[in-house]
Amino acid sequence: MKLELDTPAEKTWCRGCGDFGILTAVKRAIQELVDSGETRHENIVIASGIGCHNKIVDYINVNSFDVLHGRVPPIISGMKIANPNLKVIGFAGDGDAYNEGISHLVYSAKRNIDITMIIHDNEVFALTTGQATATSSLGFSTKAMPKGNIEVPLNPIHLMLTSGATFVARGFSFDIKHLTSLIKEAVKHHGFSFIDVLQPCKTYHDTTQFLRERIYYLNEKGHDTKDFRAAWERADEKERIPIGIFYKIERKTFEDQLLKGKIPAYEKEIPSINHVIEEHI
Amino acid sequence: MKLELDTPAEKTWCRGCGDFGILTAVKRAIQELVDSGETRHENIVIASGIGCHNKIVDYINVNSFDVLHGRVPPIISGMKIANPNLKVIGFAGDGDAYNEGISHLVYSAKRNIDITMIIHDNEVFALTTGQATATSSLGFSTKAMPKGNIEVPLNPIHLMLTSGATFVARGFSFDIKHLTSLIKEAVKHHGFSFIDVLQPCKTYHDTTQFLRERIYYLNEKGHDTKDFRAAWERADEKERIPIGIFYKIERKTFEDQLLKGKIPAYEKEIPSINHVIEEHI
Amino acid sequence: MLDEVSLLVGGKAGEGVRSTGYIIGRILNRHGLNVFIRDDYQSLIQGGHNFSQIRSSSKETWSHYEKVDLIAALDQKTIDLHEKELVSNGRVLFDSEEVKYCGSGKALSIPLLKMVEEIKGLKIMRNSALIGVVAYLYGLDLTKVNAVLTKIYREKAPKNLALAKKGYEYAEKNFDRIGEIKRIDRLPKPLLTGNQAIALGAVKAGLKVYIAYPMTPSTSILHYLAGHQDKLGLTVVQPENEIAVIIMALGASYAGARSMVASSGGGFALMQEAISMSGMTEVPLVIVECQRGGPSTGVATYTSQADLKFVVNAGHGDFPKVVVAPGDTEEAFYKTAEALNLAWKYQIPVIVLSDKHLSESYKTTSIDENNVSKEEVKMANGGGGYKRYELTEDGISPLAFPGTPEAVIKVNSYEHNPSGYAIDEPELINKMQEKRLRKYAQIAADLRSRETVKIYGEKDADNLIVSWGSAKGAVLEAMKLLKRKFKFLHVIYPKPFPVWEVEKHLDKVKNVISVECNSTGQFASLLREETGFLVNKKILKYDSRPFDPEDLANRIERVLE
Amino acid sequence: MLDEVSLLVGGKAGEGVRSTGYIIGRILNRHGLNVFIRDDYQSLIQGGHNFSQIRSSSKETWSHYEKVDLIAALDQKTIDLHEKELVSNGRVLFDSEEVKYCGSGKALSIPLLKMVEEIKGLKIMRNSALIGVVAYLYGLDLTKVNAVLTKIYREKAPKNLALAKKGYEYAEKNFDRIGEIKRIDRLPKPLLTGNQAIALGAVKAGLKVYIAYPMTPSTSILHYLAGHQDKLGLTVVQPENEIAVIIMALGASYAGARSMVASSGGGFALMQEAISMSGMTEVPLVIVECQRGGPSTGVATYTSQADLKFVVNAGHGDFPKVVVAPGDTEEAFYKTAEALNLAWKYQIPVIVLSDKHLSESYKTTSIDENNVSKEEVKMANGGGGYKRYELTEDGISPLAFPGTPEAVIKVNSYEHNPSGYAIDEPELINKMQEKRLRKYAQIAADLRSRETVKIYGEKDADNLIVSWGSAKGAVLEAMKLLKRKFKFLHVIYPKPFPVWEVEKHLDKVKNVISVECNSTGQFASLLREETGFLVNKKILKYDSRPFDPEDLANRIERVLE
Ligand SMILES: Cc1ncc(C[n+]2csc(CCOP(=O)(O)OP(=O)(O)O)c2C)c(N)n1
Ligand SMILES: Cc1ncc(C[n+]2csc(CCOP(=O)(O)OP(=O)(O)O)c2C)c(N)n1
Ligand code: SF4
Ligand code: SF4
Ligand SMILES: [Mg+2]
Ligand SMILES: [Mg+2]
Repeated sequence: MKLELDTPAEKTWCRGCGDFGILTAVKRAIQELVDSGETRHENIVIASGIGCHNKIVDYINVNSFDVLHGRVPPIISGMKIANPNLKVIGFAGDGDAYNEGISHLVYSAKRNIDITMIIHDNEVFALTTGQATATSSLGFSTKAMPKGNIEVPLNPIHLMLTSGATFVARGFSFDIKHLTSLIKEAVKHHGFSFIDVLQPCKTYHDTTQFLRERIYYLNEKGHDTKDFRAAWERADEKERIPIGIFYKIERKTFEDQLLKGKIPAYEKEIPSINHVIEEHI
Repeated sequence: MKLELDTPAEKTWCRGCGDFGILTAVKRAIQELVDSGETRHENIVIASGIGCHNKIVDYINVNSFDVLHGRVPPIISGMKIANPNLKVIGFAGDGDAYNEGISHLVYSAKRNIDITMIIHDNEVFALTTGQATATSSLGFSTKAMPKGNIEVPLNPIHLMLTSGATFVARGFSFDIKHLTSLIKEAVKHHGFSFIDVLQPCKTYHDTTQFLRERIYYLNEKGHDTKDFRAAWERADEKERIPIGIFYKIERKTFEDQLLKGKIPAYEKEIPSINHVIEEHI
Repeated sequence: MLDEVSLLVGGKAGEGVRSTGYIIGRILNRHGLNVFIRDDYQSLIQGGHNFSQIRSSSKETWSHYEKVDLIAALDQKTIDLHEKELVSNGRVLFDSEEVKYCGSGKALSIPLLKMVEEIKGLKIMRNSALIGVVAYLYGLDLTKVNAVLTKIYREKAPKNLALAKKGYEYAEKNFDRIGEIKRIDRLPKPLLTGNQAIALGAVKAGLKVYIAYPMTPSTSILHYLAGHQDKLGLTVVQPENEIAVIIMALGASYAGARSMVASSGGGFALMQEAISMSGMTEVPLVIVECQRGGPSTGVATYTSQADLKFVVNAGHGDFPKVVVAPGDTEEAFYKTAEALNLAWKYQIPVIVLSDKHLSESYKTTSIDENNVSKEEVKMANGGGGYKRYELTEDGISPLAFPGTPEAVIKVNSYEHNPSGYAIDEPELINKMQEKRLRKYAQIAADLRSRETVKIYGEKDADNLIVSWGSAKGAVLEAMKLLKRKFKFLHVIYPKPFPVWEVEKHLDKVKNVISVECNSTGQFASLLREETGFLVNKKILKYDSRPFDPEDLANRIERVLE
Repeated sequence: MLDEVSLLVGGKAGEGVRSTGYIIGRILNRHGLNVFIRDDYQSLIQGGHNFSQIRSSSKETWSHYEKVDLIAALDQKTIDLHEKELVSNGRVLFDSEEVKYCGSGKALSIPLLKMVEEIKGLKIMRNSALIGVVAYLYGLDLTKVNAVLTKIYREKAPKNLALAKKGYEYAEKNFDRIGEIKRIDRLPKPLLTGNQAIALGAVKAGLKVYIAYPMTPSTSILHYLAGHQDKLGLTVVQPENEIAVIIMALGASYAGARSMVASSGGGFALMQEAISMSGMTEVPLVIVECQRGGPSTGVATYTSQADLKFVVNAGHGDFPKVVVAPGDTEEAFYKTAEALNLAWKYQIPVIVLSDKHLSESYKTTSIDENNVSKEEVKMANGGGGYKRYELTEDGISPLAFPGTPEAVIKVNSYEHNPSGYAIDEPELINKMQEKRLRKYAQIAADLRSRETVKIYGEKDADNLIVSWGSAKGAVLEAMKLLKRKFKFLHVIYPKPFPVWEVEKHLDKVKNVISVECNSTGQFASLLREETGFLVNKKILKYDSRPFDPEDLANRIERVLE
C-alpha cells in the first residue's frame, strides 16, 4: 500500500540542497520498511535537532518530535525505553550531533540502544548562516572565524567505532538509491545504527562536485563489515571517499537488557505499595 | 627551593584511597617542574570537577579553581586562552570527565589546546556513594543499578586517541614515582595531554590488589609512542595492564594559532573604536 | 513518664552513625511513637563528623530539636561539638575505650568495643550494643529492638542481637533509666524520608519510567526506586548527564509512559532548556528539585530553600508550569502523586520542590494508598485526523501516543500550527500562545478543589506566620513553645500561587512573619509579586541548617518585640 | 518637503533584501537623516519572504512603522502581503519582469532585470538599480548613493554604480518624486544595530575575550567581533556548546582577561549552572541574552521580551547579579560598557538583556567613545597572604590574577572560607553568604549615580506608561501620535530594580499602563514584586513581532477608555 508520506508543509531548503536527497531516501525507506512488514506506519517515530536538517520532520507524514539542538539521541532513546515496539529514527545536523550533542551520540553507541541516527553532515552550521562545526576542515573560513578554522575535523566514523556503535555507515545525499538501502539496513539493525550522510550545503559549503568525483561503494569491494580495523582504515581514506556500511556487528541491546520484554508505555496497572511500606515499619 | 605546597585543609579521603597517591605525585611533579625552571609557582593553576577527586585542589598550595561537575577542560582552556603563560592542570573524576563532561574532553583533545587533564579513574561515582560511570565494567552492581551495569565500559585511551589528543598516557595512583614522571611529561608536552590514572576507590571499588598484580610499564618494552595503531592495541590489553605513555606527537596548538603570541590577560590598552564606527557611516 | 525524647548519635562517617540513628528511630516507631530524624553529614565518605538528631513523642513530631537529653557518642568529636546541646540534666553515653567525658552531664561509659570483642564481631557492630543501651535508658522493649535488628541485618542479625542484649543488660546493671516514654496504642506507621514518600507517591500516580543522574540530596530517590523497581513495576535509567536525563524522560512521556526525573539545583539548572521545551511541546513531565545549600556546588549535603524563585521562573519564555513544595513527608507523598496527575492532565512540566531537610529526614508518616489515584486525562478517541495541538476551549488538546493507528503525532519545539508543523505567522503564534496559556485557568480552577495551603494554629490570632516547604516542621514545633497565639499559613503551591486562599488571611492580622531558609526572603518576595503584600518581619536562615524549633520560637518572639 | 519617510523592501531570502534595505538606510543616513530599519526574515536560507521596514526622518527615529509610503517589491509575495500597509497615496515599485501590480497604490514598474542584462551583471545586482530608483523618488543625491555602494561593494562596485545610475535615470524620466525629505545639517552618525553597539560598548570597557556559540539573534555579535578582532584587539572563540562557552569565559576572567558571552534563551538556559557559579566564585562575567520568540526553540528569527523573569532569577541559590536591559542602540553601547564595569567592580555575573528587535534593527546612533571607560576595580596590592575571599566591609575582596608572585588564588564553587578552601561550618557559611550579599548594597549605591531609568514625555501627565527594553522605541513614537499627555518611565535595570527612581512616579498619576512584548506581563509582575504596585492596564504583544507605533497608540487609547 502506498503510504501517504507527504505533508502540507512547504519545503524551504535552498535549491540543490542535499537535504532533498535525504528526504527522498527516507520516504522510500519508510515505504519499503512498512511494505516488507518490518514495522507499521504508526510505529515509526522520527525526530530532529535544530538546523536546516530539522525541517525534514515537517516533510514526512509520520510521528515526529522536533527536539532541541543536539538532543536527538536522548529523545528517541527515551521513546525506545518506554516503547521498544517503536522504530525510532533520529535526524541531526553535524553541528547538532557532533558539537552540541556529542555526549549523547557517544553514549547511545556505547549503550547499543536500538535507535537509528542519520546525520546530515554538511560540515557547517547552515541554518545559523555558516559557521564551522566539528567536521569542518582546517582553514574553513566563516564569519565567526574569518581567519579559518584552526581545529582538525572530527572523523565521525572513527568516533562511532570507538564509542561502541554496532552499525556504522556513510551515505551520500545525492545517491538516493544507495542511501535508501543504507537507511533500511540501519533501521532493521537490532542495536545502535549510525549513518553519516555527506550532504552538500549549496549555500555555505557546496561539496556536490567534490563528492561526486570521489565517492565509491565500500561494500562492493569485499570490505568485511565485521572487521573493526578495516572499518577504521577505510574511514581514514581521503583521496577517494567510501560510502556504505563500515561496520556491523551484533551485541545485546540496552533496552533488551533493561526491559526484559516489558513495555512501560503499555503498563497501565498501578501496583499496591503496601508491601513496600511494610519495609518501613 | 622547597615550595610550600601543603595547605591547612584537613584531608578527608578514606584511608587507602588512591587519591592520596595522585596528590603526592602531583606535588612532587610541581616541585620538580618549578625546580627545573619549566614554570613558576605562581604560574601554575590547577582545577578540579566535583567528586572525591576534587578535594585535591584544597590540598595543594597553588592557584586553583574548583569548578562544576564535568567542566574542568573548558575552565582551564579559558585560562590558557587568556594567559598562555600559565601552566594549567585539570583534575577530574571518571564520572566528571567521561560522563557529565565528555564533550569538553573530546573537544580539548581535538583542539590540541595546551592543557593537562589528569583523570582520577576509579570507575565509580564515589562521592555520591557509588554509582556506575562510563568506565564501570559490565555487571558492576550499585544502588542505582542493583541488577548490574548493562553498558560496556568506555576505553578512555581509545577515546582520546580518536579525539586527536597528542599526549595520551595511563598511570596508577599507587605507583607514585612513575605517575610523577608522567605528570611532568604531560605538563611539559606542548599540546593537549591526558593521563587516565587508575585510582582504586577503597570504599566503592577497591581494585588495589587487582591492579598491582597486572600492571606493567609500557615504555620499558620498546613501545613506539608515535605509532597510533600500536597505542590503540596496547590500550586494548586486559590481562596485563600497561601504564605509561601510549601516544605522543607534536601538532600545532590551539592557542598558538589563535593568539599568535598575544596574551589577552596582559593587554591593558583599550582601542579606539572610531575607525570601526567610520564603517557604519 | 516522658512525653518526648530528643537524642543525638554522633561519630565519623563510615562508623554507621546514620543507620544507628535510623534503627533507634525504627525501634521507637515500633512502639507506636512518632519519630523525626535529621541526619547531618558532610560531603565525604570516611571521617568527618556525622550525627543524627532523633526526636520521638506520642504526639506528632514535626522536627528534630537541637537540645537533646542524650548524646550517644561514637567518637570524641561528638561530645566536644554537641555537649552544649545537652539539656541541664542530660546524659552522655560513650564507648569507654575511645572517648572521654567529664563534663556537666551525666557520663554513661560503656565498654562497647570489649563487648564486640567478646562475641568476635566487627567494630561497626558496637552500634548494636549502643542501641541496646539506648533501649534500656528509654524503657523500650528488647523484643522490639530485636525485631528491627532482625529485619535490617537478616543473616547478620544474630551477632547484632547478642550485642544489643549485652548493651541492654549492661545498662540495666549500671545505669538508671532516663525515663519511660509514654506510649500510645496504635499500629506503627511507616518511618519515611521525604524522598521515599516522593518516590512512592509518584508510583501511585502511574510512574513507569524514572530517570536520574546522581546528585545529593536527590540521589536517594534513584537508589530507592532502583532498589524497588521490580516491586513497583518501574524502569529506572541513569544516563550520561542531566540533559540526557530530562530529554530521555520527555521521550518516554511522548511515547506514553509516565516519567519523572530528579536532581538538585545544579542539575536542575542544566534542565532549563528542556523545561521550556516541555512547556512548548506540551509533553508532560515531573521534575523533582531537592534543594541544597547554594549557590553553585554550595554546601552539598546540607539544606536550603534558596532555589524557589529560580524554580518558579524556570525555563525561558512564557508557558504554563506548576511548582508544588510539600512541607512534610505526608505531603511529599500526596503532592508528588498530584504533581504527576497535573502534569499529565494539563500536559505541562510540574516541579516538585523539596530540600535536603525534607528529602532526607525521616518522619513517621500517614499514608493511605487508596487516597491517591491516577487521574483521567483527555485522550484522543481514534487516530484519524489527529492534531496534536488542536485548538480547544480549555487549551488542552487530546493526547495520543505513537502506535495509535492513523494518528500522526507531531510534536515541535518550534512554534507550530495545530498539526504540529513549524510556523512563523503572527496570528497563529498568538493562537498557540493563548491556547497554552488557557491551561493556566484550568489548572487554577482545578487547584481550587485541592489543598494548596494549610492553616494551623488559632484562627483568630493577631499574628500570622507564613512559610513554605520544609520550614513548616520547625514552625509547627515553635508554635507549641510560643506563648502568644499564632495562625500559620503554609503555602504548598508556589505556582500557580493560591492567591484565592492566601489573600484572605493577610489583612485580618496585625503582624505577618515569614519564615524560610534563604538569605533574601524569596518566598516573601513571591508573596509580594502575587499579592502586593509586603512582609516586614522576615525570619531567614541561611547557614544551610534547618531551623531549630526553640531558636525559631525565640526569633519569632524577637521580631514581635 | 517630507518630514519623514517609511518604506518597505521585500523579496525572497537570498535575494539581498536585507542588504538593500540596509543600503537605502545608509544612504538616508548619509544625508544627515535619522534612520531606523527593522528586518523581518524566517529561519531559512533561501526562499520564504524577507522584508525590511525603513523609516527616516530629520527627527529621532525610534521605530519602524507598519504603514509605508513606498513598497519596493522584488517578488510578487511582497505586494500581496504588504499592500494593506500602504498609505492611501502610496506607491509600489517593482521589477516589471517578475511582478505584477494593479492595486490602488501608484504602480512604479521598472525593468530591473533588463538593466542588469544590459551591463551583463548578476541578477542580485538589480537591487542597486532599485536603490537608484528609491534615491530619485526621495530626492536623494546620487553621489551619496555612489559613496555608499562603493564602500560596501569595493571591487564589485562599478557595475552596481552603473545600475544605480540607470535606476535613478529611469525614475527621473518616468516617475514623479514622492517628495524631498527635509534634510538636516549635521555630520552623519553611525547606523548601528543593537548587537553592534553591544559589541563596541564591551570593547570600550575592556573586553578582551569573546566566546560564543551561534544562536539567532545573538550570532551577529560573534560575526561582528570576529570580523573586527584585529582592529579591536580581541580574541574570539567558538567552542563546542554553550556550557563550554560560559565556562571558558569564566576561565578567561579568572586568568585576568575581561570576557563576555552571548546567546538567546535556549543557549542562555544552558548557562544557568555556570551563572550560579559565577555568583559563588565571584568570577566576573557579562552574559548577553538576545531574546527571541519562545518558549523553547520558539520563533527563532523573531522577537520577544518573554525571558525577563527567567533572566532576573537566573541561577540557583542566592547571589548578587545585575540585569540591564538597554532600550535602544545608544543604551546598548553605554549600558554594555557599564555591564562590564559592574561585573568587574563587584565580581559578579551581569546580564545584558536584549531581544531580536533591538539586537538586529538598525538605528542612527550617537556614540562618543570618550564617555565610557574601563572603571577601576579593587585589586590586591602584592601577593603575600592573599585571600581570594577576604571578608571586607563592602563585601568586595580585592582581586588578583594567577601569575602574581606569592599570591595563591583559590576559587571555589563549593562554599569556602576566605582563603578559598571548602567548608561546611554554619558560622562561616553565614559570613560568606553575607559577604556576597553585601555587594548588593554597594551595587545599589553605585547605580544611584548611573542612569537606571529614563523619563520621557510630560512631567505632570496623569497617565504613566511603564515599559522596558526595546518596547521603548514604539512607545516613544506612539506618544507622538497620542493626543493625551503621557509620562513615560523606561526602566533600564530590571535587577537591582531601581525602586528609588520608580516609586516616585507611580502614585502621582491616575493611570499606569505597562507595555511589553510577552503574554503574561512579566515586567508588570516584576514591578509588583519590587514595589507592590499592581498594573491594571497591561498592553501585551506576543506574536513575536515588535509593536507598531500606530497600533500601540490605538491600544493605549483603548485601555484608557
Ligand atoms: C542550544 C542551542 N544553541 C544554538 C542554537 C542555534 N542553532 C540553530 S541551528 C544551529 C546550527 C545547526 O547546524 P547543524 O546541526 O549542522 O544543522 P544544519 O543547519 O547544517 O542542517 C544552531 C547552532 C539552538 N537552536 N539551540
Ligand atoms: C551537575 C552536577 N550533577 C551531579 C552532581 C553530583 N555529583 C557530585 S560528585 C559526583 C560524582 C563524581 O564522580 P567522579 O567524577 O567519578 O569522582 P569521584 O567521586 O569518583 O572522585 C556527582 C555525580 C554535581 N555536583 N553536579
Ligand atoms: S543553507 Fe545549506 S543546508 Fe541549509 S537549506 Fe540551504 S543548502 Fe541546504
Ligand atoms: S570513596 Fe573512594 S574515591 Fe572517595 S575518598 Fe573514599 S576511597 Fe577515595
Ligand atoms: Mg550542518
Ligand atoms: Mg570516579
